[in-house]
Amino acid sequence: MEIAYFPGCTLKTTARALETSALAVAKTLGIAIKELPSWTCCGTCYSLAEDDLIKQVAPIRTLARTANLGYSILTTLCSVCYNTLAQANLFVKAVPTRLEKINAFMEEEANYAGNVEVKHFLTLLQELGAEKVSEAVKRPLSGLKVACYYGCLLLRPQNVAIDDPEQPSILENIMKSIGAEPVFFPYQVECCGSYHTAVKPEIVARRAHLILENAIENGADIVVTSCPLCSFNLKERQKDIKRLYPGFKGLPVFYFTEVMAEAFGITKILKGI
Amino acid sequence: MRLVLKRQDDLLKKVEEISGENVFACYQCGKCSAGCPMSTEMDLLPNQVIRLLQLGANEQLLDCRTIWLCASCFTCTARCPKGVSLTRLMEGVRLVLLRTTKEDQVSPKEMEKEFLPQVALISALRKFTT
Amino acid sequence: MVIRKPLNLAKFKVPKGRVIVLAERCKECGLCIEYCPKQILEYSEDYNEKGFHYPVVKAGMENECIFCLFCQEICPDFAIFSEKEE
Amino acid sequence: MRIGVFICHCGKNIAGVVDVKELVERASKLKDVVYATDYVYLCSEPGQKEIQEKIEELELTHVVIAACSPKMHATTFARAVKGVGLNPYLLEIANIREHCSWVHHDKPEIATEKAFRLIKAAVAKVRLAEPLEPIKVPLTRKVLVIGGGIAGIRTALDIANGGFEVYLVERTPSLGGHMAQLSETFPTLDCSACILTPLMVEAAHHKNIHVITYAEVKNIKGIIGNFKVTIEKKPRYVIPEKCTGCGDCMDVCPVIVPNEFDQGLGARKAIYVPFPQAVPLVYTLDLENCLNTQKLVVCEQCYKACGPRAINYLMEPQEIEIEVGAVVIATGFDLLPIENLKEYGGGKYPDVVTGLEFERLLSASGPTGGVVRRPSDGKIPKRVVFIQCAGSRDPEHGCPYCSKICCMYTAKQALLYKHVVPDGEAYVFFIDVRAAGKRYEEFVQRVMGEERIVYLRGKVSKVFQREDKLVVWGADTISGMAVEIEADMVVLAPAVVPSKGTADLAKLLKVSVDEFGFLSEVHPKLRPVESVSPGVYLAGAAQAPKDISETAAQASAAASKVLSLLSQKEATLEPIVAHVDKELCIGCGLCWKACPFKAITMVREEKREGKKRRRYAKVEEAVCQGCGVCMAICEKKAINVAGFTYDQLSAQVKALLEDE
Repeated sequence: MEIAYFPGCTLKTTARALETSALAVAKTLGIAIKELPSWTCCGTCYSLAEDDLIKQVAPIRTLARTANLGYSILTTLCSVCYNTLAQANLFVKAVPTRLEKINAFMEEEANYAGNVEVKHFLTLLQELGAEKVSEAVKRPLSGLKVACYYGCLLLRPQNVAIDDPEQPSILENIMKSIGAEPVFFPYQVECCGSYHTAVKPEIVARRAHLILENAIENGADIVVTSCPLCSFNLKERQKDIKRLYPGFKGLPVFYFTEVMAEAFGITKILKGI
Repeated sequence: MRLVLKRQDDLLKKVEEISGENVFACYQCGKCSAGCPMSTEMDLLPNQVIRLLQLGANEQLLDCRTIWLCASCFTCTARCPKGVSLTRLMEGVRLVLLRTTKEDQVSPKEMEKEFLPQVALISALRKFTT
Repeated sequence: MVIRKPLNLAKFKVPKGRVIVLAERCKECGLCIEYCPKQILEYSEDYNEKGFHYPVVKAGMENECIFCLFCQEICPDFAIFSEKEE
Repeated sequence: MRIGVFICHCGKNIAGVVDVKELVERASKLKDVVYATDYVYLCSEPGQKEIQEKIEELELTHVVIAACSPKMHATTFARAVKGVGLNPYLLEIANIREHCSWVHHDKPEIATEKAFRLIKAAVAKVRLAEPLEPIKVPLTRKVLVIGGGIAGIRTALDIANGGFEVYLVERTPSLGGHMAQLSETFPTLDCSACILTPLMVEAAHHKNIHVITYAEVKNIKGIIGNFKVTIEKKPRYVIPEKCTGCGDCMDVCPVIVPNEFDQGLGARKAIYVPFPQAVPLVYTLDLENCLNTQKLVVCEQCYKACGPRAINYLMEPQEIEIEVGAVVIATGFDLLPIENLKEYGGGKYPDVVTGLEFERLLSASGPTGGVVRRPSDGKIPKRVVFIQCAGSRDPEHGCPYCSKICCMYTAKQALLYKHVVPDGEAYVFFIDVRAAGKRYEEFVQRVMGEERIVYLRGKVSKVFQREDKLVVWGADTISGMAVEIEADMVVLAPAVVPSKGTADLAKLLKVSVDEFGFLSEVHPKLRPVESVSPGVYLAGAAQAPKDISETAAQASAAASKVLSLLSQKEATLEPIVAHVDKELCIGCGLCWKACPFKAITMVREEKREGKKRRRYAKVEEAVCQGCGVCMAICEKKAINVAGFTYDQLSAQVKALLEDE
């Protein structure tokens, strides 16, 4: 069954690496995902107001289009998109009048009936099973110690969590199945500072420093993540961290799909690590 | 410091309406503050934000930095023993301010300094502007 | 998931045995290996005169025999026994 | 027929919502009602007197009382009318409080109408009421006490001292329960074993007590006065009469496993006594861990070592049948598994322990001999963080209630810790300190003031490991600061939950449980130790979280209830039981199949000349609970529950529905 794929803005620019590697991984594993022919902003940052229905139009429009094309599952790679779409989906399904209003507002779209399931790509991989992933491995990443960083949006709030919010294991299991060695680090579910990076970079640098130091303390060679925003904060902010904390050594940060692509023999980016 | 208590629940009611949360369900255990990743940067602890809402200390509340530092990471919500979503309450307070003062907290100009991922720009604009 | 071991393990003594294998009697039925509750036995790499792999104690587990005598009792060929160590 | 209607204000509870005067006026016009009145508290002495006087003065034949739930005061009013010679089954109660004023407090007019209809329905029903006499059955003067912790032991001793025989059944190999695991008890700091073990011995040696350990109640049939109980004794593989408790078997046993009694912090052998002071001091072979799991070869070390030849590997479970007149449930509590508290690393980090585990570390008879050592590396922790309300007062973890004991035991543990590790630091995170018992507050103040233990008002959000330390992220809402403590050990006070198996036992005994699985009492104030099932009583933490003092008090209360039951000549049963109209019954057997209590048998008529012997249903009155299932299923209306007959109920429903 083909699954609709929603890339979201950042996947086409700064997080290109996530998309490219993920599509290659999906192809190798035979997961049929296809990009929606026309899509808009996912609607992030998800509005937490009860009375702000206009902010839900963007995600619901995407879901309406997905349903209209005959898909029942929509997958995303970006954690932020996943969270926004999944929360919006639950929000409109909870109260039918919300959906009615939005449907009435989106004149140009077919109505959305709440019948699309939003699944993060990680969930698709989990459903495929570790064995299938292992079978595709050409270069097992043995000895590579990976700190799996989840951030917030894959795990919270609880109603859209893809795994246990306090002790998740979905990324670890995938890393194990490609031969890498996941290292536990308690900061894996701590927030990186998120969108504050746009206006308060120093705060984000301090957050990112704590997270990366914790990964280093626990013996990580690299950090993997699935979120373009976390990735930016943990990776690009390292120069700010070094300015604030001259002793900071740095730690490579990758998307989990990049590491998978490496193990599948598609790319060679981990040289020297 | 002395707060003169009188019924002043307009803000409280508005925030509850926007967030859909019951402020008085909070029994002030402080678990939200204990785990908040931004608490080190805040002037009021997250539990104090709820406390000021309960007390109707609107001036003190609307002046604080805390609500603008909340990153909507949902850590407090995930761990709240009473199932109160402080994350939503924070949004409620922010929205009351944004809607009434019409004062944006950030400007796109500020954010031009470096090449940021769109998701950061859009999120920040959506959270901090009217 | 076992995350702890008892704090007073040192206080608890178990009987100790020493496994002795009469290799030439063995016909590689594997019963002793199967029945050893501590799983300390494995097949030898060598062959005995009859051409069978006989049991040997796994390297590093020489002190693990608890003198339960399962191997001795199950062996149809009287090829293995344990001696109590005091 | 002369009916009197009495309407209670219940202070403001009823009269604050319902228009009582209007009810009086309308009720007095109902058919056969000769008198209607209202009073502020009908259950009080003057209220009861008023009812009695009017019955005599107006020669009332039937009475309707509109008041609170019959659960609350049916017996009170029944006693009152009986006092002046009226059969109490000619009294009907209309519940206009719980069923009306409380739930419709915001709609007084509709509430008044509903209250009137409830009264009207009660009048309609009572008009068809017949006088009934209680059923008397012989009483078995023996008692079953389930659970051998402090609650069960106390109850058993009090009943036995009253002269009645008691079977005390305990699931584990020894009496003692959780109390036996504790180090010292608050607020007196008496050593727990010093209080408990003499009681265990007393129970074991009491001529009226049969202690049955390592056994479970498998089945219970019957009713108050006459229960038939099946107890399954699990095989110990050791013959108790022969075992001298010498321990030779244990010395030679080659299998070491964690000891449940030490919460896994200490070890035991596969053949063991849980703790040296166990009662009975008889060894138990735990076959699950014993090497003898298959029959081909056996490890005979214990058998060979046992001088008195007490070991028997072929022992089978044994069923014992006993008959008792009353049952006391004292099955106690468990702690919420800390694996549920993922944010605190419960079940992940070895040095995050429960309060009960910490008790074992503090206990002189514990695995460390009372030296506090942490489970990971055996080092003495120099900084310990205590976290109260770990799952309690926490609807998100399924326990919105206060677990009641944690404030006190945490204070005690902090104090004991400081006594054994004088240079150690202890921090206690609390939300509120609840120390409402006798000398409890003084104790907590001593812990804070004299032991200088830092209490932080706030809940911990996360615990994680950093190298060999546990980092605790908490808050101190008093100073308004988030805090971080690098601790050697974290002690959680997990929520108190009903012990495993409580739900099954409750089902077996037809005792109701609350939404958290604790056993329900009939009424928290009027009948606090009785279950809804007559003849079944409650003691200890199986009912709700309780400390030892409270448990002991409730255990004695349950015992006194049992004693007052057993002191009677016969057991008295409610006459609200099914009766069969032999003429209408066609012997179809539907009721016999439907009866959940197996109270119905199908019998044949005596032989009559020239007529066929008909089959009909017969009710065993002492077994019937008056549930009415038979009545609902009978197509011929041939079976009726006394006091709730088909005619009465339909008159009641009609009266409720019809407009005036």
